Amino acid sequence: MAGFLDRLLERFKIYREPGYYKRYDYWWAMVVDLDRCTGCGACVTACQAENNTPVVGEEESGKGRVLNWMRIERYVEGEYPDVKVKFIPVFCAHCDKAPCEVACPVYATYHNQDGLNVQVYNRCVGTFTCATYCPYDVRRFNWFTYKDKGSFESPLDEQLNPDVTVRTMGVMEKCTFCIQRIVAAKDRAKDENRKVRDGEVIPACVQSCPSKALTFGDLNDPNSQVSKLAGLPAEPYYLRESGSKLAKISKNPRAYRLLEDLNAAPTIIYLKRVMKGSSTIGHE
Amino acid sequence: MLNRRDFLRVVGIGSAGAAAGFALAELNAPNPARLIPYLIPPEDIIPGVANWYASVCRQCGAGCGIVVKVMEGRAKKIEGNPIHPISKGGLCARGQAGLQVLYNPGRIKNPLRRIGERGKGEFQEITWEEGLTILSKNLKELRDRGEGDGLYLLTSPISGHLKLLLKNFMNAYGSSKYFAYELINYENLRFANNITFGQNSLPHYDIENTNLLLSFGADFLTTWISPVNYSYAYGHMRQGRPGLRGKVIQVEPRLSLTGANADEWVAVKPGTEGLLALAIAYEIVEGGYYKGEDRGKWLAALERFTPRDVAKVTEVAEERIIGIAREFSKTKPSLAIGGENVSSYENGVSNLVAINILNYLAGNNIGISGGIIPNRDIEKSSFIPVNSLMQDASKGKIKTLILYDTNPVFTTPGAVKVEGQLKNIPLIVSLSSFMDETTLLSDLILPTHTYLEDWGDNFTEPSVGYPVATIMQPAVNPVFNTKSVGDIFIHLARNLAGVFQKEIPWTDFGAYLQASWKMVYNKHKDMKEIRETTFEEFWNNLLSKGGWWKEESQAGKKVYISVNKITPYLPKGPASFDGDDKDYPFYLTLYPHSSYMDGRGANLPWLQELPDAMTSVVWGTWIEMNPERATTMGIKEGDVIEVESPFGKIYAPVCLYAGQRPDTISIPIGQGHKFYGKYAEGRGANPLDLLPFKVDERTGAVSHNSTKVKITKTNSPGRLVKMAGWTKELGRDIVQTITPEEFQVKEG
Amino acid sequence: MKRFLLYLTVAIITFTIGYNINLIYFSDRAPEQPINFSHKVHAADNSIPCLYCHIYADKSTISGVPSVQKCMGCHKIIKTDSPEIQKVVSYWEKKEPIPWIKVYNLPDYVYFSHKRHVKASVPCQRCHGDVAKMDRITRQTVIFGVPFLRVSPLKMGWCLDCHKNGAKEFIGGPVRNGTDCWTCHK
Amino acid sequence: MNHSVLGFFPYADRLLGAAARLKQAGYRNITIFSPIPIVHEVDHVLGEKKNPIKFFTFFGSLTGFFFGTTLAFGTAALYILPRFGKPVWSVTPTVVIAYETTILLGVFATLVSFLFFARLPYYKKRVYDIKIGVDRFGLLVRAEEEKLRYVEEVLKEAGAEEVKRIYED
Amino acid sequence: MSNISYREVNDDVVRTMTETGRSYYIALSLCLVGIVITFGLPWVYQIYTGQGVTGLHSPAYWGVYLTNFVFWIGISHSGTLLSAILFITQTPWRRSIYRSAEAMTFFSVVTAATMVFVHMGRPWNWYWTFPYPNQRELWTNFKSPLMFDVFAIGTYATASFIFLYFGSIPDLAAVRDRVAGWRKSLYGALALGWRGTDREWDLLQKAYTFFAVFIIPLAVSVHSIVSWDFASSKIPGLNKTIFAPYFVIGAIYSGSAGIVTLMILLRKAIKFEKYITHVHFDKLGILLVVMSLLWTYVNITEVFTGWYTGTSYELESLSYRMFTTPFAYLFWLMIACNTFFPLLFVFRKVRVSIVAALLISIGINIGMWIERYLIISTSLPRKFLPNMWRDYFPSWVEISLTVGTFLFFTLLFLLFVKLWPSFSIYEIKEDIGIPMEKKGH
Repeated sequence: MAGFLDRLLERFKIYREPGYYKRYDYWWAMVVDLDRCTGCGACVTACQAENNTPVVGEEESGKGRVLNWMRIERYVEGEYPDVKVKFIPVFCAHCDKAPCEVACPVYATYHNQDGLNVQVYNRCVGTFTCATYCPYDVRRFNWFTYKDKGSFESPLDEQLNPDVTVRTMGVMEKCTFCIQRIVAAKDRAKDENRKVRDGEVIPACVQSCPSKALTFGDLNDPNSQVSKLAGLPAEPYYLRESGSKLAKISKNPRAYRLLEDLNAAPTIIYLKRVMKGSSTIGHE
Repeated sequence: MLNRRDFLRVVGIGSAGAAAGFALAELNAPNPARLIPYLIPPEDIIPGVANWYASVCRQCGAGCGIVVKVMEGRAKKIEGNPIHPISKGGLCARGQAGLQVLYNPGRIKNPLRRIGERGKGEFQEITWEEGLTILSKNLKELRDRGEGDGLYLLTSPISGHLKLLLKNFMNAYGSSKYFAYELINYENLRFANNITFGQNSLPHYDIENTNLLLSFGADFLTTWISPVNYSYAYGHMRQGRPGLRGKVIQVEPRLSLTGANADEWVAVKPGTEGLLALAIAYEIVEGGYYKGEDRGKWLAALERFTPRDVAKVTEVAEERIIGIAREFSKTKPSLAIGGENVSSYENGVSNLVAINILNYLAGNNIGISGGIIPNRDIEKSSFIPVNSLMQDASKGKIKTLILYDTNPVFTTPGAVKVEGQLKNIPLIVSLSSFMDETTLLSDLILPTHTYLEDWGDNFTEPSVGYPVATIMQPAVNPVFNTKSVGDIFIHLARNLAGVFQKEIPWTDFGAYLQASWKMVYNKHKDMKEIRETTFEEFWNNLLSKGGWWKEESQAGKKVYISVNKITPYLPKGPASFDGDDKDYPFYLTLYPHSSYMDGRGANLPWLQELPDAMTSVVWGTWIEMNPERATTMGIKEGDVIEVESPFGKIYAPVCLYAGQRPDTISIPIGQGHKFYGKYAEGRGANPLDLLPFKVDERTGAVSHNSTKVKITKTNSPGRLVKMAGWTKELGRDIVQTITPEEFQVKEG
Repeated sequence: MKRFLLYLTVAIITFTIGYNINLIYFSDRAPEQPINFSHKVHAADNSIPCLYCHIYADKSTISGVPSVQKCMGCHKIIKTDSPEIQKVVSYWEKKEPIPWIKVYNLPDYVYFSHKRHVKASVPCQRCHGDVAKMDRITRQTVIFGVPFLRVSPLKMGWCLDCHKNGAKEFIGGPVRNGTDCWTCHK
Repeated sequence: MNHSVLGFFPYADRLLGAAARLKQAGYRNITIFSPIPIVHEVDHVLGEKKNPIKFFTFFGSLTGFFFGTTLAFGTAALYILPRFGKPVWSVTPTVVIAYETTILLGVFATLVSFLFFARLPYYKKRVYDIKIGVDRFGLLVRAEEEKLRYVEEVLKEAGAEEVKRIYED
Repeated sequence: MSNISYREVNDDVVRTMTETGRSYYIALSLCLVGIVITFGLPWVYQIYTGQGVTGLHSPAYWGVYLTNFVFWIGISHSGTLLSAILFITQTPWRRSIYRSAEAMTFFSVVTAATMVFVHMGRPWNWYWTFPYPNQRELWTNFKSPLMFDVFAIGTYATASFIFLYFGSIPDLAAVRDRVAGWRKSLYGALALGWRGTDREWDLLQKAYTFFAVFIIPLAVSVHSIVSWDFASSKIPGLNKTIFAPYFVIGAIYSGSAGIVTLMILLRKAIKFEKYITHVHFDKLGILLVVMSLLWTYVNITEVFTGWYTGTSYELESLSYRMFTTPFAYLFWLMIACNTFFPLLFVFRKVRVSIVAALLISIGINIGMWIERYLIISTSLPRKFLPNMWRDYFPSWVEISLTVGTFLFFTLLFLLFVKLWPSFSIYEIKEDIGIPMEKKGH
């Protein structure tokens, strides 16, 4: 009886631990160096090629229904001739406190042990709530069964990546950090009985980036490329605590997170662009 | 409640229902999937596990090394080859979309022979045997008639052993008419480099290590020469060197993607870039930053181009010119480059010469790390001004025209009227994978492999300071009944027999390629870079690595530019434009679309749906216009306007873009295909229709920026499909920035 | 009116039952293969190990069907006069692969790796049943010639059960992250 | 042998008067039929009845609360899918769910206990007259046969329109 | 009202159920045909083709369907809630209107529920949103506000049906006694063998009180939970703490207006002028004025809290709603309909004027629909990243299904009027008074 109670108490403690942070195997994160990013869009097409996202055509594009899992946002500031154009690639930030996760009534989206915010397509019933709750607008919906609509017209379907399912109508989808590559790398690592090495997992967008603006890796590992670029201390868990600003703990003066004050704790870390004109440092 | 009869009825109905349900489920049952085993299992393939084949990207001329992911014989993904010195693992959107070239539904699936009238698009499928027989019969007759020189071969500027093979073929056949044509070419740049550095080649611009890059209209991050390599270099220049961050100044009338990434934008008046370069050069010499002995001579030569005078013409403030000049000469190393935009004025060569001089005067940036590193001379270009080809055509000199990988009907200015000229040619043979505008006019279509199905190699120009050769190997089996272009010529040679047997004795192109590389190996095997002891080993390494390059820098070769020699080539004044200022108030800047280049990518749905980097427009042509100017003219975004030049007119919707001079409009090239597969056809407009028949006589490059236009608002139907909703940040700190000064402080 | 309603209800209910009986119990019955291949003969009588033919099972996600060459490797000599072997030979001579019918179908959204399971020393029989007793491959136990309950339903609950409880046999505990959705879904 | 007498009244006060008299006379088995609720008045005459429903309602609600809590906590623990940086056992959402189930099961318990105590549904034949559904009040007294005569008298005195005797099988 | 006899009440109510005019059948068949055309066919088309037939897009993933959902849930609010409150407070004028009001509640919950399924991308998997033991061992996410919705609306629909049904048992018994044929067996079954004994009445009253007590917090919780669907997001324009009272007040407001509209129409249609008198409209008018003032207050507070944040997110969302065409027209129309016109009810003349009451109450309902539409369709297209801003307008499928919901509701109500005692016989009788020979207690 006492053993049972102890076990229950222990369980209770675990179950009251917010989000299981410290028990994650990996904490996949991406660092985007905006000073390197040129806005060319290679990553967008690479993503589309890797993840079987359909092409929706002119009509649907005009309605704002492109299915690219990532996009390059562009902001044009100032008037001619003092025009400044800024680019920012936006993908699913795999927020630690993802607003989308709480929204889904059927657990189609949740946080897994790798710190990923994942979407289970075949569980989705299409309530749109996750996409509505997402502050970054990175969730995409399958408005039609695009396969039937001719988006993968033969022989274009020969290209479809067999490691990624082709989604059907009524399903929400989003950037997965190329989870199929993570799965493959973990599979390899398991064969060799080791952890996944830094740089072993490269999502399609990171791989394609000509100017090497994107870096992907494990934030749990203090020696990884991303941890160094983000300038994070060895135990970055408190990044996930509420109200933590990256600027306060990062050694990199350029590190920031998109819409940080929303407290979604995104795991995509941007490095500020170096640019003449007004600086947005220390904006509190 | 139930009597016996009812009970029996219920039982009957129940069983009938159950049976019907059972039967329906049976009918609905999915067809059983099939498990198709290999007949003979390939040794290197494990189903479900990807194989990667190194190859070369042929989506533009840059020659990036790629690796192709192949699963069960189908290409699944293209990625940059991480060890390749050009791509360094990266790949642009065009390169990624190579898969859709391979698997394009619009590909020609079988050899075709024209049956209807030319240009009507009526073709009949024939076998390869028939197709090649028709051609070889024609060639035989031609040669027997002694009109061997009437065989013309027009290709894109290809390099490597395929070019050699084609050359050998033409020589053996007895024709000297092997030409290359491409709209976006660097002939002017080659020519200018030849004048200044004495080298008829594209040099390596070492953007990677420079500290100040002064770019005159070079959109090197999207289309210019080798965008993937330059993007890598750009990234490295900005953030790859701790403590050092290179600066970029972009001089151009329309803020391109490169301009958007630059630190400063100099919105120069179109056609005066060369003058601006010379004014900067003048200031450098005058200010004493140039220390050469011939300082006086230079001063004399440049005296017409004082910042004060040039400021008036270029609409760039005098102080700014002086400031740039000082910064440019003080910062070491610095680099000035002149791009597509500058070279496609009518005085393109002069502009480029002026920019080259700038490099020379600001501390001789040539041959140093972070400057211009010249390559070896390459053989003389076979580039042809397309107008001279057309003259030959109209004179009836062309008896048989073989086209490969080029689409002159689409990529020549509208005024050339290629379509009409081609009528005089008795036989047009198109070696093409797609039914494009030119292929449609041909009499015989021999569909070729795409680059993922074919053998080949590429000798990159410009390379990265040292020679780079990339091998192309078939990653997948041919999807359709197509043939390698090399195989076609080898087959033709076999059919024609005679002298060919000696010149071209190989059975297929792969064998030819291997034999050629064996020659290369035998020639160079004593070099220390080649460690392989046998050719087989060398060849296998070549295929697995993706190519061969020796990693050493060729920096150190200095050049001397003599004033007297160079003076005649300097720009005399602003470029001249067709169309007078009063009737045609707008300068027209055409630029290759970042995805479609000269239009060849327009049939790839991924690229069609990739938002344009600056305007985020997809699936169509647009006209970029300054918002204030548009407002004064009563034009709103999305309005379809008529653009009229003295030579033609097109209709397209307006996209307001603040990075646009008020006196200039810009239109991307690439859309407006009439025939090019369902994703490209009838989409947008081809701005080349606005252009006159104007080429640089010395180089043959089309001057596509030398026209003025007028615009009128119309009510024509047309649609601007823009991905971005709003382009103002509204103080939301989305793209956060820090100033260079703060960056230096924090970094230090 | 009342009677009609009764009949209708009965019909609808029994229709649904019939439909579902087919779906649940009869949909996976052993299809007739192009060649009457017997696992019993190969795996039991001649005790050929599974991986001898399904060569990719420990290397890849899919186990792989033996190539026709593999079949011919033995059957050039063995039992060449049997009519079924003659069929194999005729496929081989026509240079055509044998169009086997897939029995173990998984939906597109399921990621299953044979390699992982083989490496965790899960015996093939665990999921595929005792194929050594099957003349024709089937997912069902056959009682008096009638296919009955499935050996492996290939349903999620069945997978989960093993990942949570059954795995103890092989790896001494539940599968690590074995109930994470993306372990099996893609 | 028990039998009943049923009287119909057009006015409620007469009926109540009769009922009061009968009650005083020691008749226990009195049932009053009415087209409208006259609970107060009846209570006044016949004495207030116990309300057994409230206990059911209370325990139903309590069960509902525990059901909701267990459902939310239990299912979360059965299949752990972390979300939103929230613990597996998150209190706030559980409260909401428990609130709703409290009400739901409370309502159900009330319903069931009402049906139980009111002996509904009951589809067999019982003493009833369709006039009761319209505008007549009925008074049903069940007693030994010999006592019924007095009842009839009282009813008639009180002004019953119609008095009938009902013999049970 | 005391001059009406009990028998007359029975006669009148039973008459509405048994005597059916041609116009009723015309209305019924029009409704049925209308539902098939405007609701059935477009929905089948949408299920078959995909949600792409709507005007939804990224990031405006919520549109008219959810507007309708919230609107109908709102309409449902007043019926039961008012009935319960007025029952507990023993307000006499409740008695002749509450039955229809409760029916309105139940039917609009049902109508709202259909919108949930219409809104879903894969409606055939609807049962996944319910917690039930399954071989996948997957339960529902109780942390999701949508799951709260499932429970709240489920409970609400159940409870309000039970409330409606329980109140009706004596009436069903009364009807049972008067009809013949199939009706006899139907109402016989429905009346559960009710006899009207003192014990039955006593238990019914007690149980009914409990229901009423449960219904009030339930109704409040339902609409707060619906508001949390929006308010628990981070979206500017939605993420506001004021939302729960805002929605509840809005719901009661629209529900009361709905009652007024419905009562006027019903009274006209089945000639019940003598039961629903000016008194009712007088009282309801006062209620509407109160609700209007309350609503106006919360609405101003809502705008104010947005403005007071001072963030660009909220300000853009507000200005998009209030000052940008075409939404500005809608916004100010809403203000006129919900804030200004109902103020006319201050005058007794307006209150008792049937035409004015009808117009104003319909106006309020239009205004309340606009309110929900604006909340959704001006917040989502103006989320955090301006690059994704894109306006949302409904497509023909959405508009058609919206019309369909109104027809669906009308159909349910038409059936109700014919199949159910739409006025509480025994409570009207209570209103008339207990027949006593001596007046007074």
